[in-house]
Amino acid sequence: MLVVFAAGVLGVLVTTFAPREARHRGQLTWVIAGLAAALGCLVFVAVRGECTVTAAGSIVVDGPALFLQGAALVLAILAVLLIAGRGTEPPPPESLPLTMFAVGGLLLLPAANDLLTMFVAVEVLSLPLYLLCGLARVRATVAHEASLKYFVLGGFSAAFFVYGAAMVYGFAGSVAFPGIRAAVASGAHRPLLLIGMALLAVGLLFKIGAAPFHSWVPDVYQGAPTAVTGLLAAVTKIGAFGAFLRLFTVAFGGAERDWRPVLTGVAVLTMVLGVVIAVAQQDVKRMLGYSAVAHAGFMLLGVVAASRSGIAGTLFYLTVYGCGTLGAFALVTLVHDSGGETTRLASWAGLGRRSPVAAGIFAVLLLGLAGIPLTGGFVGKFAVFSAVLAGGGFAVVIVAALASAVAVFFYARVIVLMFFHEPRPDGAVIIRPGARVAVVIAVAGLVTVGAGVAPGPLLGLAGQAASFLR
Amino acid sequence: MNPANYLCLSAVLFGLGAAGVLLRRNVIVVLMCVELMLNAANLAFVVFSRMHGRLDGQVFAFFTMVVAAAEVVVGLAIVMAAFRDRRSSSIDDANLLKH
Amino acid sequence: MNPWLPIVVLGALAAGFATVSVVAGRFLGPHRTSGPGLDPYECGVQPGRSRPRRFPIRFYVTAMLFILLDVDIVFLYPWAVNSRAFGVFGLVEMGLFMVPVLVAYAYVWRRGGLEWD
Amino acid sequence: MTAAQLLARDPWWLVAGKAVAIFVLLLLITMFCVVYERKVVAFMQMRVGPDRVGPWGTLQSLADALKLALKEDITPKAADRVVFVLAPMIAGACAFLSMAVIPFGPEVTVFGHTTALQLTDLPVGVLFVLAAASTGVYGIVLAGWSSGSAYPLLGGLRSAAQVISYEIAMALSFVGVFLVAGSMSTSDIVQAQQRLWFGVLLAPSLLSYLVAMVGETNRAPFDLPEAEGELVGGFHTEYSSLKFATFMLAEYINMVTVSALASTLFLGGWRAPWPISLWDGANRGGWPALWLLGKVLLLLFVFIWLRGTLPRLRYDQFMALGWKGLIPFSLGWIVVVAVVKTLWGQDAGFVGAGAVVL
Amino acid sequence: MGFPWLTTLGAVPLIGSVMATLPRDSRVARRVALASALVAVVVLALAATRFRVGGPGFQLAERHSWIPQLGISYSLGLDGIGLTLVVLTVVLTPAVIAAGQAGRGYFALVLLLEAITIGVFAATDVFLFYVLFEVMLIPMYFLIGRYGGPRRAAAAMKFLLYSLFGGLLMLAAVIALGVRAGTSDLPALVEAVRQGTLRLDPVTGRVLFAGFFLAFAIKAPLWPLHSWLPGAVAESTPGGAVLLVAVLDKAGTFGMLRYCLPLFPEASRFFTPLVVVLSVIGIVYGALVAVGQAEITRLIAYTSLSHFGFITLGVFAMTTQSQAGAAFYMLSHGLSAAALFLLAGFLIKRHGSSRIADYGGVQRVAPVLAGTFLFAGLATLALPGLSGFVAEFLVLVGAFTTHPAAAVIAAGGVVLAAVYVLWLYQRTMTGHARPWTAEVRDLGAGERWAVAPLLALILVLGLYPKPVLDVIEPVVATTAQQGGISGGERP
Repeated sequence: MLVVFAAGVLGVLVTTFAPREARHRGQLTWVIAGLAAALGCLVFVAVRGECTVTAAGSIVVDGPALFLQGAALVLAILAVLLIAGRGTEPPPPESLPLTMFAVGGLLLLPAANDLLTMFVAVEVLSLPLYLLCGLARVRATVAHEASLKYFVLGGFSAAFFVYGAAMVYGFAGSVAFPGIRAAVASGAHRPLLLIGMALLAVGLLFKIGAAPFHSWVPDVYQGAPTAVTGLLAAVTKIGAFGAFLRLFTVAFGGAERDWRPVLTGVAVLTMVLGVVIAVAQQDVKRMLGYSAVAHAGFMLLGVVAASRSGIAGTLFYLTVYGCGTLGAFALVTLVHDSGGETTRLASWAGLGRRSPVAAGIFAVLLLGLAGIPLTGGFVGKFAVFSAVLAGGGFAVVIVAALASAVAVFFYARVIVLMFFHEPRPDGAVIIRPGARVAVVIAVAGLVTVGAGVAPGPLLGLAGQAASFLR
Repeated sequence: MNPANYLCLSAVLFGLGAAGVLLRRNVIVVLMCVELMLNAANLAFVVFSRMHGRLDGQVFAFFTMVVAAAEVVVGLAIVMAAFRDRRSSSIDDANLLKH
Repeated sequence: MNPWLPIVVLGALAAGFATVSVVAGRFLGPHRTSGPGLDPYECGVQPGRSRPRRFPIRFYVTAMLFILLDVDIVFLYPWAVNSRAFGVFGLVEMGLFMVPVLVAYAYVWRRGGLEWD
Repeated sequence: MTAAQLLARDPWWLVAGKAVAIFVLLLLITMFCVVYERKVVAFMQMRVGPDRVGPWGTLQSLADALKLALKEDITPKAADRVVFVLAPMIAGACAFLSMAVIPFGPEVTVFGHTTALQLTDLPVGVLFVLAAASTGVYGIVLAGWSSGSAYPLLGGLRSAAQVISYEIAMALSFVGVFLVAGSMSTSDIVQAQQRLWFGVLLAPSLLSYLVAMVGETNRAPFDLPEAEGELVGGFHTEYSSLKFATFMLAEYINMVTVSALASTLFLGGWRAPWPISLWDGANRGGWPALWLLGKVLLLLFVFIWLRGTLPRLRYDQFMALGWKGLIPFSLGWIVVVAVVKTLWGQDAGFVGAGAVVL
Repeated sequence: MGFPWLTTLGAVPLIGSVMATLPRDSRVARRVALASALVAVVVLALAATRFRVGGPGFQLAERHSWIPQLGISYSLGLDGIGLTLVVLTVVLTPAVIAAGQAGRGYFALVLLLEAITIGVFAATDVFLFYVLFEVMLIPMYFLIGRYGGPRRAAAAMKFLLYSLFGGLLMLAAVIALGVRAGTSDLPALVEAVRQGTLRLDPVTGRVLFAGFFLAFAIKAPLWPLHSWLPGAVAESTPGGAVLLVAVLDKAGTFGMLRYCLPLFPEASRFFTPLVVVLSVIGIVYGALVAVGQAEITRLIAYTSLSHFGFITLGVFAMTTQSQAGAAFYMLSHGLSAAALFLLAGFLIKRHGSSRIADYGGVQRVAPVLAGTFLFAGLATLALPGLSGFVAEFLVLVGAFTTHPAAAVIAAGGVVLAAVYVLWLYQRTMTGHARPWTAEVRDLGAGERWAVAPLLALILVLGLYPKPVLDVIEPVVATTAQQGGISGGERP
């Protein structure tokens, strides 16, 4: 297990040296090699199938941790390719090391077994992302603004998290999850627990982008460089949900009756708000941002289900969503008009006529996000919904189903624009992707379709992985 | 040494910080308010640490300070970048990202 | 007795002295202030500019670097004090910890963060 | 019985007495120091120096203080009044605090009560000194900012940047001491120098501390905040009368404090230096305070000597020296100390190794 | 298990679909598409020889594990009704391809749709059915949105949203059912319901029924959920309209018969009055609105609404007669509506307008076109001797035994049908020729070949419906038995 982290951290270190001495290409090679090595170690550990608690009880290696780490690594490789392959000029040299730092935090996050480790991991994940959002050569002002917003709200949420952790510590006398679990079972000082739980939830819901703490999502998604947005969208969800699942099922599993109704409400609100506002968007990235909010709601349903199948569903959903959204943003980077990358929906009209293949893949990805059958998104939704239904939340599922229907509307609107409208003379074109970006898009498309047509293996993996070590 | 007093203080500080983040317009001030919130949490940690007679609360506070420091650094870097663009550090001026 | 109490006593003493002397300055001195005497001090330049409200932003760089290294030191101290107990393990740990710090330091140096004008 | 235990039993009157004693001592040293500095510099420059007030001019500083007190106290129009008044108070008050943890001697008996010659002994004594020094920076920054004028603002910022930069170097130079002494308590550290001063054992630490010490106190050749040619008078340009005096007081007290700390950490503290230490009674009773005072005066002489000898550095040279010189140097030295100490483990072996490294 | 006939049947158009995108020339693409559609016909013919009329349950069954974690399998099989509708699909597709003249993407989409539709009718796993039922929308969506008329984008969107709205409700129901029963295998579910091992309390049963039914009712479409239909039909190409109305929408009524009734017998009985009333309203409303239409395609669309009313009436009249009639109606309406749409398409293509007022006197210059149009129209109004008559008769007779009032009013719809069909014919084909009419060409060879099989089938089935009824009836009887429906007498 430590090997994974060692590899991850080592990769990070190596890359920090690289920007100065080696060139971009060397840096990229190192980063990919580091990630791949980490993935290799991870697979090795997973195959041996041991679940252990290490690092003086602060890190736990169990199914969900391994699964999410695996997903995170795969997505990280894709995201690195995307960031490295952005445009004609190389990205700012800091991008890749920062990405690696974020990935380091991301790897730690789902494995954290106490509040302290979790907090540190959240910050290690977030801080580089704040900076990455601002690292843009073109449209720097907007990027800086996005970065600023993300940072202020992120810091705000971190403060909530810490204060919540303090309350929980006051309640339980321990920051380790097993200790908290035991204290919850014994059940004194309930008010402290409730306050702490609420604040922790607020902190993580911010990261997840759930309503009513979602306001940063569209702004940041729109303002950040598109490649970074892809990373952000795919990666923060995985990390935050990993933390969320462990926190609420392991540490607060005994207080399920307290948090479940509230989180259900949050999930419903998130879905509804996300899809409704997304409908009104005129910018692709903003639209995807609000759709990310909506997806957060769907994934929260899996948490709310509070069952093994719910966890499995969420894990699956996360993976598929991560791939899909990363691919979508990768494609957005390719859409250019005379002024460079364009994300205004209006200028996307007729893209399908000009470049049917790329637009077709984009359509597939969008349909995957919309959850049309035979895509991974559908299976994810299906898995989550069935977990909720098994827990008896029929009304919630109905709301969720209606929300998905509305969601289809705005995804389909893009497809309508691309395929059913005549191209404008000054409209956008899809530029030819570099090899790296092409790989990203291809993988994303394959995962989206593959996880829809033959979800068995991935679903099986998620199902096997879905039990926390307590 | 009544812990309740300290907890009240910490809660008040946290509330002040939160209110500051929501109400103040200057990014630097907002940043400071976030720090205030973190420190309120630190106070609570230390109080609880004494109450329970365990050290891990103080360790947590320690790490919080470190993270707070890192956050300040990142925050200042971002503020600087944004400041260079528009010569202002008021949040109200940051409105490019509204539709 | 709480070991901090003497410090409070000394602090009170010092603060009292400082207060007294600052306040005393107001009463002891003459008051013949003319208009230009209250203007900001300038030599040869017309004091036309309004007063600068904010710090020049490049000083934040120094502040950031300071914080980073200070935090590093915060971790060094406990280890230094107890290094005997930690032994070789502690040394290796600390080495691992220092590597990123040094890397960051080297990075800042290379990127010109340590140049002042 | 350790110093901390002894001190914990101090009755209130003893605490109050010690506090007052330190307070008065600091004031006296400051007054002495002003004359001391002027005289020494004067002799270095083949002048006589102040010689009018009192015998050989010894009461000159008193006269200076009176003169300042009777000057007009100006608060500029553009100033932020509250902060403007607060700033010198902060600077002045913080300067005094550090001395609280400096041990002046071992056990003594005062009016039948056994105690240590030290105001208080904190387990994190050295950290406290650092904290007090950092807080003092606020006085400088706020003074610069509240004056409402460009020169003080820049001077204040430079000064603050300087202090915090050198504070890092200073803090790093402590690490070696902690490593060897195994404690952050000042009395423990003095105790640990029984056999050999750390100034010998950890000469590089001492060296970097000395440089940092001068930078930290904004003294020549690092007195950039007051660079008259560039910034008029630095952060206290707009200050006059006793407010100005308070800043001056703070500067001199800081000099005394860092010197006392240097003596404590590196020069054996109150321990008698070599030839005197042959006398058995040298480290008992009230004598050690004298040895400490002597070391402090010696270091103060170094300050003055530097001022009389070296030209002022340019700002960028100065910062470069701190960031690119002292810090890497200190870090490297820490590594050496740590490795050697861990590998040899025992003090005896370490002493030999340290000597080899030297 | 034997040879995977159904998978092969689905795979042929799927492969054809891919191949149709390859050639650059759209005429080559069309030939490729037509060839693969015809291959599918051959495969179906071969498969049909293995089908034992009156045999029990699902034949030609295949079964593979698909998503074991959720108890979902890929299982196909055909009963009589399924076979009938597969035949309809496979027969109509070549006709559509033969009649169509659009880009290569068009043919690919048509074939893709064929493949999926075959899957829908052959699926015996509820989950698989749901998936295909939803995926079916996508090619149709593109067919309308990409190749349709001027307001196609809005029409496509409306179509998609309506269908998805229903589909997602159905998804909730599918999941709930799967969670309750632990399987999504249709025969197993039906068996469990029959044995009483899967006992849903009335409320749950009705909610689930509603979930399924809404999806089907939107697809069918049942009044008042039809408002997407006219737009979608009017804006789509003739071929698209054929596939939409004649094939795709049958999935709705097929679903009612296949899923709603056997799975939720209690809820079905509970909702019967409501559905019957809605069906009757649909019949009359559709017919009345059709009379008032100014555009040919919209008119035909509203006639279809009326006809779907007949089908749902038949299904929910709950007699074996009416249900057999409904099943037969699906086939018959598929053929007649397809013929009508294709012919209307040919006509519209010649002038470019679909307004009725723009035409007149066509029969003088294009007698074959006019004749076939009349023939298809008569099939629509259920002229005795044509297939529509048999179906409508069975439905009405069956419905009369349980819901006489509904049957009587529905019969009124037949009269209205005569009005709109004949009036349409009169306004477009007879009377004064418009100036441009003289230039109208009669049907070309390709066009004739496209419609001829349909018209022939209509005639044959009208005169000799027994083979089809033989295939259908055992299924209906089983359904009736499972649903505990008081069986009427056999026709």
